[in-house]
Amino acid sequence: MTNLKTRWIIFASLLALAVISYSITIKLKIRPSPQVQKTYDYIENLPESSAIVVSFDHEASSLPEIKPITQVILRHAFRNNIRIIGMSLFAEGTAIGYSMLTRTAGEFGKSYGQDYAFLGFKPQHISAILGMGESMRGVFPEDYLGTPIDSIPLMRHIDNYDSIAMVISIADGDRAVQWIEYAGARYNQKILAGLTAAMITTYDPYLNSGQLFSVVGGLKGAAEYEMLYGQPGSGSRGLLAQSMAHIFIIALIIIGNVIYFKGRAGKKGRG
Amino acid sequence: MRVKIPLAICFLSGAIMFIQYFSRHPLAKAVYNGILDWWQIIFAFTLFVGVAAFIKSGLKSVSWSKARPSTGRKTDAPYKAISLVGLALMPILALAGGTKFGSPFLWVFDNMQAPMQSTVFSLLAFFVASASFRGFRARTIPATILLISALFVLLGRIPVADYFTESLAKATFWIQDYPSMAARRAILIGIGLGSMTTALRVILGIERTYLRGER
Amino acid sequence: MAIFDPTTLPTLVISLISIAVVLYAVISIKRGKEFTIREIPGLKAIDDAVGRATEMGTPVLFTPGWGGDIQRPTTIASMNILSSVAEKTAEYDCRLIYPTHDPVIMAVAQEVVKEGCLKAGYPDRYRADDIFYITSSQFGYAAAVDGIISRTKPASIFLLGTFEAESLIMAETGNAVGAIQIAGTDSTIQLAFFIVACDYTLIGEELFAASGYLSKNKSILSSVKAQDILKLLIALFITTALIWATIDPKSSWWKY
Amino acid sequence: MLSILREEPERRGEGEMDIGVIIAGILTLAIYSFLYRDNPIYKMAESLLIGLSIGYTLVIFWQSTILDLLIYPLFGGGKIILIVPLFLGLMMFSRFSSSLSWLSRIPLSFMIGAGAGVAIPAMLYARTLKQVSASVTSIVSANGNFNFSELVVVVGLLSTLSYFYFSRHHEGALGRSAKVGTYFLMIFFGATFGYTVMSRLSTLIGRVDFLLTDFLHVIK
Repeated sequence: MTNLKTRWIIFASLLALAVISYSITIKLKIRPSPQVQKTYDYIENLPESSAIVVSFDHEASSLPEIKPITQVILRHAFRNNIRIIGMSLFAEGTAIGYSMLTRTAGEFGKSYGQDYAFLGFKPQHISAILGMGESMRGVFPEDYLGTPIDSIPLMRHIDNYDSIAMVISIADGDRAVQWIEYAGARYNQKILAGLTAAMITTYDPYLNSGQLFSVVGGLKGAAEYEMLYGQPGSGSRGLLAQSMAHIFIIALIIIGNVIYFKGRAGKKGRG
Repeated sequence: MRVKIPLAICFLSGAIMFIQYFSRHPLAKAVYNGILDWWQIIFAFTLFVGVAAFIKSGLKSVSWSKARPSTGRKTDAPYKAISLVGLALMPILALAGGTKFGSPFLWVFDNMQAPMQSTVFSLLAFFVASASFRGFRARTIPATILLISALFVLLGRIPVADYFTESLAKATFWIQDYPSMAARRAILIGIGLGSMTTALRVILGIERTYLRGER
Repeated sequence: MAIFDPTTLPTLVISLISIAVVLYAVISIKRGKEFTIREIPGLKAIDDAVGRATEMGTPVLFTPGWGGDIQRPTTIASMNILSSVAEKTAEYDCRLIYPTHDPVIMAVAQEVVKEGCLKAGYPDRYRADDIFYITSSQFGYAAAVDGIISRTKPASIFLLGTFEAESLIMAETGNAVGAIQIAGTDSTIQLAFFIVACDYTLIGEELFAASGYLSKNKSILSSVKAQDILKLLIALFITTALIWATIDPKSSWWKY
Repeated sequence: MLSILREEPERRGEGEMDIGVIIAGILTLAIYSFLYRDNPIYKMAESLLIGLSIGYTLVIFWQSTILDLLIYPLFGGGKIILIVPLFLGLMMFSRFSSSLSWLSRIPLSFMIGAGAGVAIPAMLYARTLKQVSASVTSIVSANGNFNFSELVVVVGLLSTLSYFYFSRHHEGALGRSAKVGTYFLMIFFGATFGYTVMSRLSTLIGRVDFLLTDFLHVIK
């Protein structure tokens, strides 16, 4: 078999595996990690019409992991009639955040300005985080669409962290650390992080010290959350597909070695 | 003069940037930020030079094929033309409709450029697979160690692995946090030293490969 | 406002020690002190790689990766190797293709290759059009280089510089066309992919040493020597601090 | 990327086609065709991606650098000093002339020099000092137990450093130590590969999600 043909077989198998396992919706019967359970319980028990901030602090390339996490948290919050203020400390996260928020809000028939709002992007993230502790109006005089913040009904009674139940930073890097170190440390704001799988261990010290309330990490975290929420979605499907592909890679490594050793034994036999 | 002036400028800018690192005087920070801005501005002009060269070579191959349409040789002309149209399109859209949310500029970015970029990124999944098949054969002792270490971490990091066993995940973290981390540190220390000596040679003008090419 | 920032004192001390050691090595080599560099696997292959491409009548492709810019010393080290490669390709009259994502790297690489051709004695074999800027987009660049590799089918590919996720996209495509691939980078994650996918990989500092080995340039050799002296000092420091920490766990003079 | 999340659903009726999704889907498949082999469809998509991304970069640099850092402060804010980078930048264009091209080395040497100046302390701090300092821990833990893991770190670090010792041939004690270093390097490479695979696979899952959910509507 030529090299090229082997490649085609590998590529085709991986694609087929990903497509098939992604099309299957399984109801996971797993025990959710304590972090995800804690997050779910907290949002579940928030009084109606509390306000939370969701900050989209990530790049577009991590969307495959970020999207399922964000989606299920937003759905959960909207289902419980919690009001959401979206924003971004990462330029690339802005348009994504706005679309994701409006789209999920649409599913629940929520209206812009009453039930949710999107403030947009702010560079100089540390001063933005600190500034919001004093006055959100000062940091965001108008929202993403250019509406003055005072004419947004939702924002009328909210001006700093005092009226915010929780900040959720959806991050693929260390932006959530700055939320912890500035909003958390200085203003006692509760911080939650939605993270890519690769970033989870980086946040362990903050979790252990209690500075970070909890974490929903990777497709696995999203899948667990979806299970608690009661509606398997892209997280559960993604988790299955990711696990299958992962096992496929392991199998390839093993098959590669089996072929190699068989070939070597064959050569020895002839020699 | 053609060599001495650049060398002097290189030394000066290098020395200034080196010294400002150790100061927190406002002047030092101002100089630092100023130089960064200058850097950025010169970079932008260089970008125009690079793009101009790209356009020039593109136009050359497009017009070449027009001039000799009958040679029958396969040309890149249609593809170059696509590139040039794409290149012109973005600035035109930006001029006409701005770059804010909902502008045609962003629409093209979102529906054409971004999906293609993330698709190229996702080619990696396939290439990881083909490389795994080929590159982990236990030919020698180091190759065997590479194989075992990779298999171990791969198994421990199957997303659902820790529903079945916690000890495997723990072992995986141990490998990452201790033996693997040790080697990574040594690599980083070496790179730090190599970078430092290279940068020093540049500032002192010993390293001047970029200055020759004189005919 | 204080002029000196005391938190940078450890960095200042190590910078000054390092500069002193480099200067010492430069001066001692100028006085005629000789020393060698150990063999680096993969470097010998560079010669063969260019020869192979010449025999097969295909070009050599050289990419500095998408992750770097001219500020990064790794890029300069990559330029030094480019200079040797350019000299050889000029000598063998083999085409050298150098696509880059950074216009400044393009400009510098043009100077370097021009010089390489000149050194080889064939200034007319320098082709500015082959050292070109494509796009600054990471995956646009990867797609373009993949296209070039599949169409020109280079017999030898050099991937030397700072790489990010594009590393394996290019290396696997190179492998598919059967090219000999010599890689080297300072990005620790991408090293793992290069080790798996390429024929030879220069690991981190080897990339810096390689440029000295190839060019036999005395100044580069002396800085390799300086790096070795500093490594010895570091090993000594770590051992001392470790023993100290074990005897007196409360001490912390090595923490920066 | 963004294409997964286009417009608000209420603006789009059932069965209505979103032209953006269709274009994005076709381009996605065009890029994937490269996995079979290089072909005209891929080449077209590739050329388009190159062109669009150059155009995009030009626009971004024009706005964020030429306008914001140069034109506005120079002509609007009267920061005369900015004439210098303007002039240096224009010198880059001398590359198009063979007799004047040496002028472009002046801005180049400025950029290279400034970069090198920052690199010395920054690299020594982040790459060397930090790593050295982090490696030192007592090999006897607080409760008097022997700390095997820390010993592994030290042995690994020192032996790998010895692998990077260039000015002597790797024979004798140095040779043995360097060999142990190679083993640690291999553990690192294997572990890093294994660790990174998951995030690479998720990029594929992202595209599969787009193709099945938005483009083909196989999944709701």
